[in-house]
Amino acid sequence: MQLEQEILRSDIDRTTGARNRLAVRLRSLRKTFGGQEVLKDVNADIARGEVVLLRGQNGAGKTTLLNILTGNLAPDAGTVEFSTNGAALAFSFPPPIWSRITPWGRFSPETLSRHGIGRTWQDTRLFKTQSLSDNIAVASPRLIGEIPHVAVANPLRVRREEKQLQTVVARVLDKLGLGEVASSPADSVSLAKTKLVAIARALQAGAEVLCLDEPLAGLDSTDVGSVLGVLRQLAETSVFTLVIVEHDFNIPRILDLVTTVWTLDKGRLKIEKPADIKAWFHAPCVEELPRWARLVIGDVDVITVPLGSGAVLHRVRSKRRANITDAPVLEVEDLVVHRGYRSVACNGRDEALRGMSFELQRGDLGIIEAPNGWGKTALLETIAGVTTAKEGSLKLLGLPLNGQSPWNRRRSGITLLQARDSSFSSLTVRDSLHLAGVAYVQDDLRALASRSVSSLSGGEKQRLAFTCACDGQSYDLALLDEPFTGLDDKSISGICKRLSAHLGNAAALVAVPSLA
Amino acid sequence: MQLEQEILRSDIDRTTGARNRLAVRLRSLRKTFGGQEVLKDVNADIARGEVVLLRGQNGAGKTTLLNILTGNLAPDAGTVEFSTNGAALAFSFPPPIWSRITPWGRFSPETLSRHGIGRTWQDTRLFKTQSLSDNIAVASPRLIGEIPHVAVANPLRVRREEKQLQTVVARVLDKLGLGEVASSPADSVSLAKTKLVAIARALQAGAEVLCLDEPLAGLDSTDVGSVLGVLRQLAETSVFTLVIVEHDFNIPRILDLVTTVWTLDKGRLKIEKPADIKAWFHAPCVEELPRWARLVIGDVDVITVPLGSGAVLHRVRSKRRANITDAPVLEVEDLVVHRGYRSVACNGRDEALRGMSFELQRGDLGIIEAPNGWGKTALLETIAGVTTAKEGSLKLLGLPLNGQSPWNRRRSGITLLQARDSSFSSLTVRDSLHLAGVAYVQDDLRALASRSVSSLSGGEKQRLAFTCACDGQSYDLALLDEPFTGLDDKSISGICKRLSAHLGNAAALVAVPSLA
Amino acid sequence: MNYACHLLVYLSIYTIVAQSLNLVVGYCGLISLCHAGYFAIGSYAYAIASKAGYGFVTASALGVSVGLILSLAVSLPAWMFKGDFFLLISLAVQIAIADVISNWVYPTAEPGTLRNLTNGPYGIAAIPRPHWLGHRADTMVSMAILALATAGLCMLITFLLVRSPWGRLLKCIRDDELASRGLGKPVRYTKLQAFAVSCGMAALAGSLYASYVGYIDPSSASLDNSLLMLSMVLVGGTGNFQGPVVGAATLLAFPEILRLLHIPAAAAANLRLMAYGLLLILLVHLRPQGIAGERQA
Amino acid sequence: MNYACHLLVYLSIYTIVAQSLNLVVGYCGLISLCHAGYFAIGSYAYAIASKAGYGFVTASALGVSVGLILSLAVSLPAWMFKGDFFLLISLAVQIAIADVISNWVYPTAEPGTLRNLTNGPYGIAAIPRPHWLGHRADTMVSMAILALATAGLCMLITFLLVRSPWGRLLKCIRDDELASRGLGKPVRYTKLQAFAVSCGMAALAGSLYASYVGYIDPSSASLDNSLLMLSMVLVGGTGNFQGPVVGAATLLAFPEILRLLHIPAAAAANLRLMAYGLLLILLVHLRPQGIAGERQA
Repeated sequence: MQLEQEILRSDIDRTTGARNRLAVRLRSLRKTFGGQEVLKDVNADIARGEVVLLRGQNGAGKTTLLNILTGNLAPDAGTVEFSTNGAALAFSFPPPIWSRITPWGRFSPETLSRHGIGRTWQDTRLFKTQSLSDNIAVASPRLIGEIPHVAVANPLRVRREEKQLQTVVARVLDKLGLGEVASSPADSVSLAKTKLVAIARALQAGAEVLCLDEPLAGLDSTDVGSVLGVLRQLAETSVFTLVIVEHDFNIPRILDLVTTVWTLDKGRLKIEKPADIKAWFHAPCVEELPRWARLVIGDVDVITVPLGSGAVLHRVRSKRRANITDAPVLEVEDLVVHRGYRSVACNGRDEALRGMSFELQRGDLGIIEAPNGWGKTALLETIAGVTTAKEGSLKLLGLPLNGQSPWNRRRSGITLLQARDSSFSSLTVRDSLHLAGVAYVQDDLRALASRSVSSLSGGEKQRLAFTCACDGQSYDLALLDEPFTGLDDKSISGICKRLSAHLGNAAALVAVPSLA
Repeated sequence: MQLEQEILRSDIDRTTGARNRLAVRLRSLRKTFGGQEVLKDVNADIARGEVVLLRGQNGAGKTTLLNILTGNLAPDAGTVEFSTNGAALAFSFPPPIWSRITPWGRFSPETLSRHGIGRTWQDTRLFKTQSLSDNIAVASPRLIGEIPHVAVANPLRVRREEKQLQTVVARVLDKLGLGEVASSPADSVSLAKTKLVAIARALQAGAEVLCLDEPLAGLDSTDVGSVLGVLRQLAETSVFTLVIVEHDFNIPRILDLVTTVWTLDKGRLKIEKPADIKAWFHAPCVEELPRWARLVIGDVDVITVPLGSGAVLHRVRSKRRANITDAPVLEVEDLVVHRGYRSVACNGRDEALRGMSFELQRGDLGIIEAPNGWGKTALLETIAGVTTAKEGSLKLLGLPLNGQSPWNRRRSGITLLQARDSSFSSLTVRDSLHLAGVAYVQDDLRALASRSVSSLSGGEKQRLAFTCACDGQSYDLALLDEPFTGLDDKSISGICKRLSAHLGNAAALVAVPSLA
Repeated sequence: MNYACHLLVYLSIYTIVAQSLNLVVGYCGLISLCHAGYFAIGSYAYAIASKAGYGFVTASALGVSVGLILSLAVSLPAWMFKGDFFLLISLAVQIAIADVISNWVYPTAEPGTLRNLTNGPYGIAAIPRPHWLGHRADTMVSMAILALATAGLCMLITFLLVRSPWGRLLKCIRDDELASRGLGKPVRYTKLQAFAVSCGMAALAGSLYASYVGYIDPSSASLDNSLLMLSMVLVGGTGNFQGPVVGAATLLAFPEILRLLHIPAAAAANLRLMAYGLLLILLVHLRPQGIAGERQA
Repeated sequence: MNYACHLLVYLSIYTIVAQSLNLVVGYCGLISLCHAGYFAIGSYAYAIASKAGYGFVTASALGVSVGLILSLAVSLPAWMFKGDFFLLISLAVQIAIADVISNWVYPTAEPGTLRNLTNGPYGIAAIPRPHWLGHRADTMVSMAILALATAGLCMLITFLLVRSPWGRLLKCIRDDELASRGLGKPVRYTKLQAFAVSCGMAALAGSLYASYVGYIDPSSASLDNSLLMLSMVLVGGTGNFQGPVVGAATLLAFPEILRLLHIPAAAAANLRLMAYGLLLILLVHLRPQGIAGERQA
């Protein structure tokens, strides 16, 4: 019922445009624990219907901030304001004397909860001796059955109320798929189920702003789905304002729900859009980028540059080189890339970013992550000179490249590994290598030397192509278009090792599809 | 010191060949909680130096088994035997009367710990008011300072002992990189540090068999490294026997340390080699396989069949269909696959598996994960008839396929999506679709209809190829060779959705490179 | 017959006591050692009022009100203290009540006056039998009926309360106070109510006791009595409705059995104490889910 | 001078008591209410032995031994019970000890004989002043020196114990018993030792008390006394070495101050009780880390 009401209300809100009203407003929050400043000057607003992801390292103060948001912890200084339940509620810290003396309107979980700020706990904190349905039922506000003299004097009225309530609760549990275990005590059901009940309970209490402390923590991947489903539903009604604290490895799963990302670092709050951090958490291959990049570079330092239209460039470099500023190997300025007659790769949809600009130094590994069709291949081909640039400038080691032919560019130090079919299928492996000027051939390829390229498997072809592109003549800049496509792990690490050796005095630019 | 001693001992053991002695032996263990059989007939051995990974769903009984291994919980029935500390210790359950009465040699954490079985807890359980160095120091066995009358009567001797001990502890902490916080109380340091100290504490207590309860849980990826480093060191000395309980999403990080995998499922223990489960946890793309497979099938049930030479076939099917036994769509028996004149795909290296056999039913999604060069493409082409099978039999819907031409096979219901270049570059998109007999074209492709195939991006080409292969004529078996290569997430889910619709009355076999 | 009635009256009184104490122990999860104090407060208030001529209803209502108001002495600390500390606080309250009752005495003043309210160690004697609406409970039977009726009323009220959403709220607060606060529940106020009901009922039982026995002295407020009451609740099983009744019956039957076995009074007292201790230890052993556990055998 | 010596003797006695109780409360994390019982056991043992002609060392050694052995009455339950329940158990032990002392009396037998060991409520009078090696502590000064020396010895022993690995082990067991067991530590045996030391020292303090005052009766074993001892530990701060000394001094000074202010004894008793309560509540407020917290202001 609660949920249904809320959805109804959400429709009303949407039509009246009330959605963007501010729900929470934090100003100059400070909190110190044992001499350590956990929060310093935190400022943030949450609009109604927003889904905020609160992230940060262990001990960065995520839970502290969540506790302040829900009244479980008073900050040392600052103001907290809420506009929920159709009314406003403001607290300033340290609290004025009069508010310390009166028992009403204190900054406490009770006050905030009655005002529509709810929360769930990491360990759910269900009432363990109570059944799941009672866990939800007890959360209902303003039950007349909770007034003892009414309970004694008018038991029939209380029973009627309770009956109605139980019907509502049963419906909520059914919707969550928990109808069968409705009467099981809370400590006998699985973690995932308790997490669902904890959310339902907070909603039943009338939460409009719902703070969730690691809702996915400790769940198996199958269980994550059910909790995620509920979160998604809540996020989509857009009447609930959610603040989700989650651990880094679960963030990819919820990132698409999120409208705002708060990152707590050294006591300060950075407010970002999910797209900004998406690259860090591309869902299916969370570990992929750092992993192979680390194979190449070792301990890495990353600078991420947005290229527009959903693409990003990660400039990955060894930590040892982090402080070295070198003359750039490649400078790209205001470049507009075309494929055929269409301009691709940030083609004017984003006015502010008409062309793209970036640079790479020696030892840099640039990784372009872009969706299909963005023009990754076209960009690499433009740099290599296969396609000509219509606008913008390109410089290699400080010398302009514009107008130079691909052969010239190859000679001045640019090598390109194309995504597919960069080798001539009619040649044998040995001839291909010879043609590319590869002097030293690794064992695995040498074994294939006498076979024709067309008889190779996809992975073998790719390895050959890499060898031809990178092990032939020396280069200053390697352009690699999806070099790992179709390769197994062993081949990937082989390529990474070789790339790593080359990066000593060259830069590499790798294009991969974005997988967020 | 403890550690150093152990390493010394390990060298001795290795030379005397004592390494493979059994350390732990579990027989017919049973444990029931509240009427629910958590463990039924668990049997397992652990050899000295082994690293066992204990996995299972939430509530599968991982912690129960760990508690039994460490004496924190007595099983209902069965025997537990240890051969550690140079002596043997055996318990049988239910315990005989005489052992219940005497206070010595009981099945308790104390007894087991003194016998060299140590453990860490998920929430570390350090002594929170004590400094890190005292947390380790207190674990030392046989301290004379812990005898009160010696402490009173001979304080100088106690002080001397304590001084030596603190030197040892300081060295241990230094080695763990915790030298600076040695005197901080345990509740003021980060989780990762407490996890390290918990391990050091168990070793200091003389643990030879070390049970670790989720040692990586709750750690940031930066912290995981330090704990992992210590685990790796322990695993490599090979004198310690480790039993590690870990959550699924952390398993990829430790899988390379592990020598044996125990999977608890419905109260039974399955003993596997890490290689067997590696496919499930291919490190860079932990979530990929289940993820897209789930997009296709929904709630999945998986049977994994090894195909030899590192390849596996996952038969993924919807849970709803789990109990339906249908006539197989595809039957493969003793198939030997050739590329050119070489036989690939389990080419005789593995004598027992001379050819490969498997079958797929309607609704099944078969996923072949194999390393590069194994012959995935060749296998699919053999089934599609592009290459002829030299040995073994192939049946589609019960009818033998051997000898039939690719065209016949296409007509009898096999469609093949080749890994690359399956479309004719000189045609336009519209013509390609027309040629493949695709009647209904999705919006995204329709927009590209008038462009030539060669002007498409890699991802667009792949989508077109998929549409041509699968949306044209109806089929009973779809063979897809790396269909997701180079695609971004949106395209993958689009393809999955369409594949899912087809799976209602067809089977699909997908080949992907293995990434473990 | 008279013996049966006597037992019935005692059973009624201690059923009320155990039932009311269970509200604190079982439903709030707090072990209280001062229940005998509130029992005594009720009996003294009744004794003084009835000696001043008031009827049973008025006098016992006075007793209940005093107990209810003084319940703040434990319910306010219960906002803050749990476990060990609450137990100590309740012990302090118990000692304070016993001290006040023993010392509110002035040799030359009449008992019941402000200078000599409780008559100290001498106690208050000759408390009239209960009378209401012109009717007087002179016979054992009518006394038993009164006691049974009062106990029935108290059980009904307790039943309605613990089965109501209020009772559920109490249990939720016991299970997880912080979570209850996070749901906007008036946790402190609810505890106050529970203690008020509990102490009020104890006082009512005390009134009944005073009216039946006709004489009270400070020994009714003794710690031993509090321990006896606590044992009843723990033996019967906390946190449910029937437990305290069973507990009260068991512990009342025990001395009667000893008496039937002709064991001398002095030895019986020690025996009783030891038996209570043993019983408690056994129970805790058999019910490892702890004192406030809901499920019990 | 005599008054100063008197205060010094009392301070010595209660420093020993508080110091020893701190071993249980601060280092084992268990609140015990039966310390006065062991104190009384020590004094009775001393009284009986010294009236039988034994010297101070022998008589007090007897007291210590009895206390040490009887410590099993609390240390065995401590294997199993914590918090609330241990508090109740210790209360039961306290009541049992007080009961036994009050009731081990037989009108026609001499005090100190097996039939009339404690002389019940009449107590044992005329306990001789301590004498050892032919020397007799007749003057206040020599008594004070003896008390101080004994206290010094106890403090030295306590100091050595709590600073030793044994003390560290106790604290670790208090922090996390299961983890300690998982490291192979003899958790139960260590608790036994701690209680034995604690009760033995309490008995020694009782011996000193009996030898100084010369008369003992069951009131020394009263619950009030146990509460006073507990307050000393809690007020001073648990789990450290200097806390109990400070607590003992504070709580001993309080009645002396009241006496200097010429407040009548009866009112003073109540005032004291209230003050203890207030002090406790304040302390708990200011030290939210709980009773067994190590760090304190």
